Amino acid sequence: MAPTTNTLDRTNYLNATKGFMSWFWTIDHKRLGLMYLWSVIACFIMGGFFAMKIRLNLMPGAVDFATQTAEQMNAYNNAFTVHGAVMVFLVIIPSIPAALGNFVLPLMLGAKDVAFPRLNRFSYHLWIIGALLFVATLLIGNLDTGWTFYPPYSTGHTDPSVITAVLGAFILGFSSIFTGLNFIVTIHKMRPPQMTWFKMPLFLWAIYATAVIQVLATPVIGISLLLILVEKTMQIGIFTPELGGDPVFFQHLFWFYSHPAVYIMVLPGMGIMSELFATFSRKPIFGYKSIAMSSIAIAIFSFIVWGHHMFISGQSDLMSVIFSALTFSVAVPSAIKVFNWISTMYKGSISFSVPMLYGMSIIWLFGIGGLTGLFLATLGTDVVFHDTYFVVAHFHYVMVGSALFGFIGGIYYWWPKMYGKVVDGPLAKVGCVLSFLGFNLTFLPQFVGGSKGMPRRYAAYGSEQGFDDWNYWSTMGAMVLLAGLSIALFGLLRSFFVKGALSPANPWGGVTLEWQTPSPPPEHNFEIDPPTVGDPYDMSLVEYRGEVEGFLPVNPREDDPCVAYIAPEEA
Amino acid sequence: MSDSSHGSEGHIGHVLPLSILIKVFGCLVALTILTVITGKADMYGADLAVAMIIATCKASLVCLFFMHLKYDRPFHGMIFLFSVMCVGIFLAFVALDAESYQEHVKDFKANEIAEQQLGE
Amino acid sequence: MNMYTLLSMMLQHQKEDFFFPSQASANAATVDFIFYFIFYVSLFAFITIVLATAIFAWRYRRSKVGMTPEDSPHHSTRIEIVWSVVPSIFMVMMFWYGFEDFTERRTPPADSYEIHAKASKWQWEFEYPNGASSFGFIDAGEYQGKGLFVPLGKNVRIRLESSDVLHSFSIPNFRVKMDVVPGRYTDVWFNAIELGDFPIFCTEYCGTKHSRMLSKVHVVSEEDFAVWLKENQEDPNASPVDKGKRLFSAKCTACHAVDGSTKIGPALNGKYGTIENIVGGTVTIDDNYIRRSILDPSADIVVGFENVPMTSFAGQLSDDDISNITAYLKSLTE
Amino acid sequence: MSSHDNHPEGVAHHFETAEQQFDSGKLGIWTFLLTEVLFFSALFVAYTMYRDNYPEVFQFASQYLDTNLGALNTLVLLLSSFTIAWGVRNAMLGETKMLTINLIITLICAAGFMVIKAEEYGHKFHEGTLWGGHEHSIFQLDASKVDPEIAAHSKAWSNPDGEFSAAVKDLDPEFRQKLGIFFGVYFCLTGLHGIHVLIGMILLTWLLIRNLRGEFGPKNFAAVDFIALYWHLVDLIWIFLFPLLYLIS
Repeated sequence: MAPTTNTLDRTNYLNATKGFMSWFWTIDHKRLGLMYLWSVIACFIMGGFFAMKIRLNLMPGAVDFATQTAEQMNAYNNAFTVHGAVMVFLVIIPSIPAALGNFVLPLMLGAKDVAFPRLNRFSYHLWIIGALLFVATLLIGNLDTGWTFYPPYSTGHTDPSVITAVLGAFILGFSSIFTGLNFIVTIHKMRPPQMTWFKMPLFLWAIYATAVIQVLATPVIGISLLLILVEKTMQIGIFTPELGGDPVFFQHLFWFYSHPAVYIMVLPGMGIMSELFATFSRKPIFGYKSIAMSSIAIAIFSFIVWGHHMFISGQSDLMSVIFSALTFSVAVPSAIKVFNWISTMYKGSISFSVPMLYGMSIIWLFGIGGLTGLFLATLGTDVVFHDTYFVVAHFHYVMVGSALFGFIGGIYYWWPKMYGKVVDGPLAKVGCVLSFLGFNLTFLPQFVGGSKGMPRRYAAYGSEQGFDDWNYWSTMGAMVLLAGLSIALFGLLRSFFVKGALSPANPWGGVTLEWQTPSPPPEHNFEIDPPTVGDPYDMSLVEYRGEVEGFLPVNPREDDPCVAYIAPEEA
Repeated sequence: MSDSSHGSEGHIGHVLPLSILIKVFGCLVALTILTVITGKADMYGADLAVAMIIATCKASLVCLFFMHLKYDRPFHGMIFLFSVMCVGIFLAFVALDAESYQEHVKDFKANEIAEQQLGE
Repeated sequence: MNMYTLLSMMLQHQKEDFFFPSQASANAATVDFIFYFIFYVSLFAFITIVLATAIFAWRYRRSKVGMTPEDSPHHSTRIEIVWSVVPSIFMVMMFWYGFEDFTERRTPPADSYEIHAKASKWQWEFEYPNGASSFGFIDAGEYQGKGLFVPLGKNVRIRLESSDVLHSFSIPNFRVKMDVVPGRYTDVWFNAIELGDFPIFCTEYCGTKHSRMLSKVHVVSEEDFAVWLKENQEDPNASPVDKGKRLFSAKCTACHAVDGSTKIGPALNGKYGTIENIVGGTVTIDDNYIRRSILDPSADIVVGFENVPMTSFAGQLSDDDISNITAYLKSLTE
Repeated sequence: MSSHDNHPEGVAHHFETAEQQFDSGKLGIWTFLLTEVLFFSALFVAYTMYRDNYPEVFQFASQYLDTNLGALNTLVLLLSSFTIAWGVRNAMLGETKMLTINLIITLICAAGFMVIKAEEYGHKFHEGTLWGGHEHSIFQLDASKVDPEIAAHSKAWSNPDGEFSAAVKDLDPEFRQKLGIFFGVYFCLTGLHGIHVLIGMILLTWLLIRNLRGEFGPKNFAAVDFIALYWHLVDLIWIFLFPLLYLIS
């Protein structure tokens, strides 16, 4: 193996400046991305703690249904509320767009930064404030409204901790809006001249579609939460039936955001899938344009389907029928994506590296999540499954199965770019497989429990209700899932703390621009300006070179820093 | 590099003649007076429509001239129209829904009053 | 008769199957049919996806580092159209079945027997046309009260109303569910075809004891139902003590006993006219105190019961009701 | 930072040209305005929904509002919109002094708007014309102000045959409840709009300070342009609020 000069002493964005303030006050999108990443992981651990609390509480025999006290029930109600709110607002929504998107998006565009770096920093700081408000909520009170904050319970019947939680979610909303706004402008204005819209990596299409939803939908949840706040503190009456208000109106406002928000969570995961399947099959993505356009179609359709959360809410039957019909429209583009990913594997050269294992898990998990969505879009069956564990299992398959697995797969994929180290050992693979198995064991039984009528948000079930078996397996699965995720995290942390040789610029063989700069990238992303832009999925542009244990351009430019750094003798 | 940036200055922004600004302002004031007058007059049920048409005219004037949309990139105008369209869909769906379930609300209110009277 | 009524008869079964509790209402079989239709379509799609992924992954695995694959097409408009249109056709069918079933289930037949259900935190109260009423809630692990009685084979419409927050009325065996929205009426209807007791759940989160907002529906024969109705009919000429006893056994016995034993709250027999220690002093138990305790229970709490606050019955019990209950409690002392 | 040598002046490190920087800013502010429109949308939906269902209540309730003050406020905001639009022209042409004057007029108009608004609010708090859940909400109304036709049409009284009196107890309870909803929506809409005016005033003051320092000119007027756009949006929303709230007949 050729000696390399690619060692830690090369100046990169990680070691260019030092000290707490150089991170906290940075405007570098890469550092902000990493700070988001670790903050999101911290929140994920917090949300996961409450998830385990829920599962352990529901383990048959853990709590005696007959003698359960009001305090125990409140503690459970608090656990599922905090689990939901933290996972949605603090983990899944910011996970891929804010953490990975921030890190990767300008690199993929060959740009030096996002369009508004200071706004980017501001939105991270807003996020921190929002997160702290959530933590404050945990400390001061017993938040027990469910993450949906439905009035009149939230406004008139529960303790004041709703105020801090709602304020936190409101602020997090603005953080999300500013991130989306930043990405839209960056993608519009900072693409290199050669990169036309249809030469953009698919991850960027997904992030773009996500950003459109973020700026359009998030303001509506902002104002709805503000109204809850006003209602709670001043009894303004818009949602309160005693004052003539309409509680169903809040549900309209809430789901006008929260349904598109599902796609804020899922679309970026789909974007990562497209990158993974092309790179690890060493083949151009199949049906580039359909995947790109389906992202946009999903973003647009997501705005006209919110009423399927309200089929039994007292919404008029007319609207339920309209919304049911519209809901199916969003299923088609999702199906197209899955078929295109699978076709990309056809006649490929498929490598089972860790990111690809996550990618393949997602196909199956999203398959189940998406297909079970059909039962919930259909009016007749939704009436039966609404507010049961069937719904719980369905949205976990979509959110965890696609968004979270996509997030972890993305972290493993771009980890070499972030920290200059490849994590691809057997341990990481075991982590992925265990998570996959544990996840299925947790949530498959919930489908059955749900179809048998098991209502969600119950602090305990009596044995005579007949749900014990399903809860038992679900809790067992949660343990396995916990083990799998812990191993995945452990793999990353070990790599973070252990010093080793830096990875090549392009360990996986991606053709998108972020692989054209050294790992980790220098402070301003690219040393040569502008980078060469080609077809993002033309795999023949790079070839495997054993001496660097990675890929290099077939026709490198003379000043290509990756070639120069890695193999000085040959260059 | 600095040369090209110097040359591109001409493209940045559009200076609006003062005369146009004054004319637009005049129109806006006139329309405001008109809307007050029509608002007080009996329009045989078309009040809301007339008021909204006048307001939309005023809004268009502000958008096109004060906000430079007439001279700006069409994309910015599209963004704005897109937002208005989204609000339109949102509004139409919710209003349609609320109107269709009013019956049950009215039933409830009527019964509530009847029960109160029985109680007394 | 439409095409799937026929098919659904093939699926009709009375016993529990893997996914569903028994089909205890006339509409249940249709829902189950739609479910199985979507289920088998989805299962086929899922197996296709899994097999394709697995086969491709195995067949085209990278056997040698750096191996580049042979050439293959990057897109195909024809196949894109196929895999957009074919699922769409199935989805149109799903929508249509769901829509037909929904319309039927949202339109109660004109001859339906109407029962009023009133939800409050955390109990159901059912009122029948002849003035009979029954309660159903759970406490200390036991179903209290009697639950909902419905006649077999008759169309029954339940009119739902809530006196506080959102609740949801769900009977899995009947495949019905509807939110109970304060400030207006909603309804469900069904036609029970199986005798027996089936659980009623509240499925919209409604606060601390949401998981205990349970009741039961008792499907009885029409004759038994008529008998039950008659037995439970409220006699307008009954004495205040009798009326009070009825109310007490329905509303209060979950927490208060009249045999001297302490349940969640103190026993109430022999208490009228006595002096009781309350938090911050003593009080004589008289008409005023009983009234206050019912409407604003946390005002004067008896020593020893500080941690189990009673919920207010303001809005649930009228002034007449309260004086009847008072009369009953008075009678327990005399 | 090392590439500053050949980088155009006043252009941030990650932009190539001043035009790219300006265009990005402009797209950014327009996208932000889009979020603002959606932000207000929920309240407009609330308004439409309740007006659609209780037209007579809205008609009646609008009598509590002073049309003259509303119209005056509309004119004040229009004037401020005009002066800020002129200010953008000043900035583009480098007319610093005139820009200062225009910014000051805009600020005065904004302050005037808030003073008139405060006057209206104060009056309502004094009279108890507030949202439904407010403890002092009584909806007293000067009998002389009531249009007898509207009064007859709206069925606002428990005793429809009776004469209208200012006495509050005569209002039908259900009608009072709905009046409360109208004022809930009114206070939310105008309150949120007022907050936007306040934020605008802060931004305008910031512009004024920067202008006094001589920071704006033909090469650097983006901030003026963008904040002007925001200010126009605030005006736009009021253009719709005025007829929707004050002119219901």
